[in-house]
Amino acid sequence: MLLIQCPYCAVERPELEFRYGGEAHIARPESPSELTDEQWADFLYMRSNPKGVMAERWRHVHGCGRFFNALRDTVSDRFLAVYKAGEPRPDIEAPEPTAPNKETGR
Amino acid sequence: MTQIRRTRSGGRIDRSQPVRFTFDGRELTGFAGDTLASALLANDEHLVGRSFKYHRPRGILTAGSEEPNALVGVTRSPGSGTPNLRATQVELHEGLSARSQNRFPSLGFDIGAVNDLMSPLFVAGFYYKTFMWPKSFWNRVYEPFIRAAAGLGTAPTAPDRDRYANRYVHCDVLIAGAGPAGIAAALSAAEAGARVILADEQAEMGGALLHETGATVEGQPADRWLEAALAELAANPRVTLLPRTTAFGYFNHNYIALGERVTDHLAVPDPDLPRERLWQVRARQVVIAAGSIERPLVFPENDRPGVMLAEAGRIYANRYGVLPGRSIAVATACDTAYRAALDIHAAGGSIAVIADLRERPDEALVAEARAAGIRVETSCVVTGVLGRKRVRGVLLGRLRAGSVTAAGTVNADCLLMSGGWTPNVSLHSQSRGKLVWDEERGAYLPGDAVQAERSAGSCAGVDGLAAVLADGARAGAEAAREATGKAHAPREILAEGGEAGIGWVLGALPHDRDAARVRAFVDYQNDVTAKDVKLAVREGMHSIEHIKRYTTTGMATDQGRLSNMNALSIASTALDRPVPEVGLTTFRQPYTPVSFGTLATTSRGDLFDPVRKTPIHDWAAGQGAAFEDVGLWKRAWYFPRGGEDMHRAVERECRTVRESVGLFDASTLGKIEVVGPDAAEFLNRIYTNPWLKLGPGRLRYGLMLNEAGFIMDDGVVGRLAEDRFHVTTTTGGAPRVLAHMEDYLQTEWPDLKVWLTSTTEQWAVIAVQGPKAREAIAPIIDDIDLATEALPHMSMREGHVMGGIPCRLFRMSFTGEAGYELNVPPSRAREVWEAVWANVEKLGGCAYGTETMHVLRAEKGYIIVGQETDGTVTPDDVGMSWAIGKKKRDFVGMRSLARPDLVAEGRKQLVGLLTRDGTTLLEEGAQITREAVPALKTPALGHVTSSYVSPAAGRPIALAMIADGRARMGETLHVPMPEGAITVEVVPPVFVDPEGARLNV
Amino acid sequence: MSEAPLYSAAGDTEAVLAAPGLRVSRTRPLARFAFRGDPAAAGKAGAAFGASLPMTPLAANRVSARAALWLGPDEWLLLAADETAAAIAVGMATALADAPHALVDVSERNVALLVEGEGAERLLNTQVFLDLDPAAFPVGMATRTLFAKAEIILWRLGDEAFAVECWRSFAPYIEGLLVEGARGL
Amino acid sequence: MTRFSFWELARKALNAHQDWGDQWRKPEPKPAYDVIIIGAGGHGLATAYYLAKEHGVTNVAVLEKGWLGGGNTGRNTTIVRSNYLWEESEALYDHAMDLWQDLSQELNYNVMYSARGVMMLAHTVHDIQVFKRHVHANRLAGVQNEWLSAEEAKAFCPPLNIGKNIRYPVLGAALQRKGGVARHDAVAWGYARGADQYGVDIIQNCAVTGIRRNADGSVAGVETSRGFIGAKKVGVVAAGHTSTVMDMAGVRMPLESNPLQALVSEPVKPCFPCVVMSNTVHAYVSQSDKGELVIGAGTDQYVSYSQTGGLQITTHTVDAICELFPMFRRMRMLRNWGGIVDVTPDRSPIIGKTPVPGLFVNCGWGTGGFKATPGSGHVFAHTIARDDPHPINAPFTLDRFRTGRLIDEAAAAAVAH
Repeated sequence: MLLIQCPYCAVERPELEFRYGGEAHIARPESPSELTDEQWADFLYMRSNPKGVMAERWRHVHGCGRFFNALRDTVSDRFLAVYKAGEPRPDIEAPEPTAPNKETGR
Repeated sequence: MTQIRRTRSGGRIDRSQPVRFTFDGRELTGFAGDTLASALLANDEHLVGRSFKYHRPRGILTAGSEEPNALVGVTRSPGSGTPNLRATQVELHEGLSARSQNRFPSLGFDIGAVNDLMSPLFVAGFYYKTFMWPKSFWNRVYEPFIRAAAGLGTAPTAPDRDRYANRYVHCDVLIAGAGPAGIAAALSAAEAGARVILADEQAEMGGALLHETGATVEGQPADRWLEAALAELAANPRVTLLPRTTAFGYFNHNYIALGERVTDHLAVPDPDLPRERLWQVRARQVVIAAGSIERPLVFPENDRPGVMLAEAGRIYANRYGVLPGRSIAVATACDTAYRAALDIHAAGGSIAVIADLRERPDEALVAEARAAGIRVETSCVVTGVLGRKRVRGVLLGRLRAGSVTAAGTVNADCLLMSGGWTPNVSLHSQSRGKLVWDEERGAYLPGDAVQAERSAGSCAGVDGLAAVLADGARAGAEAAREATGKAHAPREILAEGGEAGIGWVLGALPHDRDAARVRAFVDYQNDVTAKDVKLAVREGMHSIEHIKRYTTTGMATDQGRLSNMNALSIASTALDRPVPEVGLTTFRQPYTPVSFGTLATTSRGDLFDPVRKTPIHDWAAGQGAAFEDVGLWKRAWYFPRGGEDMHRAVERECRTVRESVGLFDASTLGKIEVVGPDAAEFLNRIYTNPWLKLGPGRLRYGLMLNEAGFIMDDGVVGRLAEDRFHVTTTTGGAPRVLAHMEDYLQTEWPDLKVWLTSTTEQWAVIAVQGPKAREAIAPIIDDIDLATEALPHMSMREGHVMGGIPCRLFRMSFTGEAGYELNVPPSRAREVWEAVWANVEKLGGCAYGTETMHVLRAEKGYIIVGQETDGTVTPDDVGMSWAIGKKKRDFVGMRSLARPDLVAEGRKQLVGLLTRDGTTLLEEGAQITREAVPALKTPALGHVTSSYVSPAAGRPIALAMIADGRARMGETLHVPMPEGAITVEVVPPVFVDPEGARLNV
Repeated sequence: MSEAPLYSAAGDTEAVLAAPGLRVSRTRPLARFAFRGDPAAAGKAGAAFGASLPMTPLAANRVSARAALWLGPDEWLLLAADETAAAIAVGMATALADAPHALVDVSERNVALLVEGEGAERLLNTQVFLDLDPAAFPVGMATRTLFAKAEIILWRLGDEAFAVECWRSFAPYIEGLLVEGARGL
Repeated sequence: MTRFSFWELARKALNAHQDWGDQWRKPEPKPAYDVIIIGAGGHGLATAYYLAKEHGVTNVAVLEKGWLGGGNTGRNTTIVRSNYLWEESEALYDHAMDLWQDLSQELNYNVMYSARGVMMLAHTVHDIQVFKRHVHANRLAGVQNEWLSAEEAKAFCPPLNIGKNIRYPVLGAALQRKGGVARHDAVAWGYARGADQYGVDIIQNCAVTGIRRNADGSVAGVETSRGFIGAKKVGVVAAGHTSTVMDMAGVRMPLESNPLQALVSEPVKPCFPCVVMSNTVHAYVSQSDKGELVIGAGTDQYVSYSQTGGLQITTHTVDAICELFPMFRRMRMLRNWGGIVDVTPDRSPIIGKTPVPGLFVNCGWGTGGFKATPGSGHVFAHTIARDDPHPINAPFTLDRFRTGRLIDEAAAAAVAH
């Protein structure tokens, strides 16, 4: 179970207190009706789903209730940063190498 | 004669406390402190089980949790035995009843052993190549045969009545393993002031210190020092000692699961104690002190009862006072086996020979053994054993330039073997730490850690007691420093004795036997031989994962701890690639098997999930109501009277509501108070409906879409004030709706000044519906004018009932009848309910449940989200375009409604259905077709969403979603059923009072 | 901590659990509010309520029979044992007339259990995954969290005393698990 | 190539099995192929097999960054069933079901498909409505599925607790009798051996690092850890890693990759005759031919490629199993593992063409891909060979997320009221 730092409560809490909110920084378009079907589908469904650093939303649903964002390495599951909603994505791209054991022969 | 292999003295057993137990129904005796394995060995019982595939006789191989052979079933009460327990871990207690497994009719004579004769056919992967003809035989003949032959013990058949517990705990330093390294780590970490948990899978802590009888620590005998060290730790309030507790899982972010066995070792457990307890530990730092495991030698017939690991033999002698045989041969490639031989010899055992594979073993050791009168042969390989259910003799061979010549037979009933030591890297690997191949040791060692952990002692490749203690102390101090930020020097612990395990061999040993006829086992439990591994390679299984899966090596209950390295080495030779290039299979959790009960902990029955009950629940129960589960809630389903079934009860309830009045508990509806200057704007964006112009005191039905344009929830919303709304949601949807609203509010529209508070349980809701509803509530209303002019349909007032109980009174209807919903405080709800009930009874009314509610609303064509809709339905599909604010620029889901397939022809639309015969009740979920007997795979036009006998309509009615349904009014369609098609007519989905006149009485 | 009672056990007959070193009891009703608003509104609310709303995460401020618990950066739980919710609401509405905020009566929504005694930490830790060591969870700390599958607010009232606030219908589940957890603790 | 049979096994036994050869070759990659399949899991290998067998396209390579069958194919709970609700899904999964019937004989490889019945439990009135809708829809589509009362469910699966003492009592069940399980590794191996026999090159330990495109935008081939390999067509069948691979071609996908866990118990004698699934309490269980109880757990909530999940997922699954089968509390978990599943917004797969000419994708099977393996490979091969989808996979386009024509099985089971 992940241990997640909530930037509002300023404490680490187990993942069970949080609800995952998917990829971060996908803002709802200001005027959806002006979008083409493609653009709207992009907003609704297309996700970067990266293998590596991912900016994602979490909500401290069983804590302070706030949504916030986090950078996490989806390979090691290590958190690189957490930041409040509305703040820009921190400039962290490459995590330290934490590649887990390969499943098998190299 | 009993306990004939017991030494005269020594060991940690309590010879003053004999313990009686049974094995396969035979009464035997051991001593307190024995394991089942040591007690059986004391009685000279080696044959303990049968192997998985070939049903070969198997004995006790080890003295620990890695035991692959001696698996037994232990029964406390009929039907609730525990299968597959390792005899080496089962602590003896008075009355213990254990049975051998995988044999019929008896352990000594097992019909399944015919498989062993068939073994030339039953090689690795044989079932992939056969049993395909005739096809029908697979399910009926072959598979049942394979299934019955496989499997080990018997699953319990009776519900487990034992209790299981859970404990969350945090610590600075968790130490897994309380051998010398773990103890030293704990002493150092505790001294540094850290919060320490020390867990060990054995009943007694100490690991090797429990049988290192010759070693001294700090000038004391090892066991004396251990006693003092444990006492010191136990006295420290910041240290938690957990014996019988296995660290079985290492999860992300230093989350470690421990399984504690609390009562299985007790003859008469306190019923209050849980059988097992799950410890969920969040550790700042972890020290893995899991020790190392001795490796078997791979030689023909190495699986015969009486063949045992050398260190296990030593443990049985030193710790349990048991000699593993009358005449004991030792085959080794490692120094530690000499110590085993010497200790057993000193305990009165007879060592027939030490056969050392090595040409030049340590001279001092050889001299010591010879001085004790033990025959030592070097360059000597064991090439097989005599005997079937028990070793009768050992075949030796002389190794010369890679070839083997026979070197005679030694009479022995026990063979101790050692192929060297495998550091136990399971937990490190589980934590995703890297492993590095150490060519010199022929072993994988822990490499870089990914999480906050470190390995210490022999699991890290450190050899010899003094070095292990020092390494443990270092690791403990280091972990404490990193966890607490405070530095403290490691404890210095001087030790002598406890030699290092120098020397090893990997893979199949050479022999002079007929290779086609003999089998050398790599994975004992799964009956995988060296030949199987080679066959897998021959067939193209070149990845170690393929080899593992094809042969099943390493997939037994020891998870390959004994077999992996030998299998890897054999594969490496067959592939002609060095071991590290062949790879290593992943170590998975659990470290050792963990019971489902331990994982499920206290979750069972009413504690499985919260049971949410309304304040009216007990009243309804008292009236004999039946309940249904909706989300976590129990809702009154119907109120049968005098032996009514659901059908009759519901019919009566429906009639009563339409004729007089009915009382319904709607407390489970979700409620959200939406407050703030931007409340109306917020709702305007969240719901399809317009809200800006709804006046205070008015109610409006609200429809909510997800962003994909599909209906996700609905409910009535009341405006309490300019800046305050009382929102209701469906019962099951309440948490989802609140989360949905919060998401948009916080992340899309943070500028809106509005806040959401769940008030689901602030208000109990008593719905009073029917032409006499007003009469039913009027007597209890304090200060609200109920006249239609003052309180018309779809309006609300705040006031009081029953002399001061606060009430939000909604005039609304989900039945088509005039009705009210009284929102009152739950603590007073029962009083109010009973007061209304008294009036309802006088008026000839009744209480009704969710089923009647469903019928009444269906008669009116009101949808239920989740029944008419299924997450693929738009407002227009259910004829609710009227709920969409036409002038709105945007709301959640609006853009999606314009997507091509959401406006396409042929969408399913809500209609009513009447069966042509006027009497047949359709089944909910039944499909609707154009033809009475459609060709197979003809797409249906739609399906029946709701179907009831309607007392008001005097016939069955149904709602349905049908392609282009609104254009099909009057059409005749069919509902094909197994018994034949039912003819139906498409009608408007309102069956009662289409004008809505009854709402305004 | 102040002397005036806030939580009080609802009497011996209401004890959920009484064992050596352990006591779990239901409490008498309180006036409770969910208060939402920005720090300025919270400042005014504190003045009107009589117990200032803490601005530090996870802090609680108790003044006599009233208390304000920080639940989030714009959310507080207000508790009062000395006046009705209606009366308090009127006073606060006046004081906060020009400050956007939400004050919602949740007196009936929540109930509270008191978990007290030498074994309180251990008992709670059968289902609460937080570190309850006084160094990590000192007296006066309050937080929303989970008790098994039920959301609670856990407030440490003393070295060996905790209040567990939960929604009304979850109380039997929590009580059931506490009773179960206390066996063989 | 040796044909497998009992007699062959017996004959080879006489020579101590020394005469068995490779089940598939270990070829060096050629400079170019007609078709490259990325991903040697069950779906990818089946695609290659049917390309060769049904469409005569044999100049095919299947590239695998690890070992064949090492992804979700070898990590799932091996359930096979086809009683889905929507016509599109029914057609797809029942197509697979048809192929399962003779797959062992077809491949001359015993995949141990065992039609022991898949039973899905209903615990609420809403569940009953949903399952009956399935049963009726399935009947019209010729998909076997039947409704059982709680007592009938108990008769079919005697360990089932149908008492009223559990949190969510069993009210009934939907049973697909020809549903069941198959041996997952054997499916991958059987297809690999079959494809290999047709001349398909299966190249393991060959990671794709890029997708090269021609000036006109069409696919030119793939960059790999073993150099560039040309291809006229490329089919991506990379399960959890689809987003990463498609990203190499500049195509964004509506996918999220989540950890999915499963576990087995220690082996015991036959005690559990069928497959039981409960969506309400989240439990999936059957017993393998080895005797292990095979249990499917849920997905973790977040995107991860770590192949590890949280303990809470395991405990939540096991407590549900114990609730339904209270005698299993004393059984023990032997092994727990994780895979990576790619999940689409409507939980249905995407099988078809992509915006890049010559690039095809088969992904988004979420937690349920194993059962579709033969059908998925069969229709995907058709799509690649003919540049045109098979009628069965025609609805499973990427474009449906633009038009809104979702195939949402999960939504159809949504709970409210």
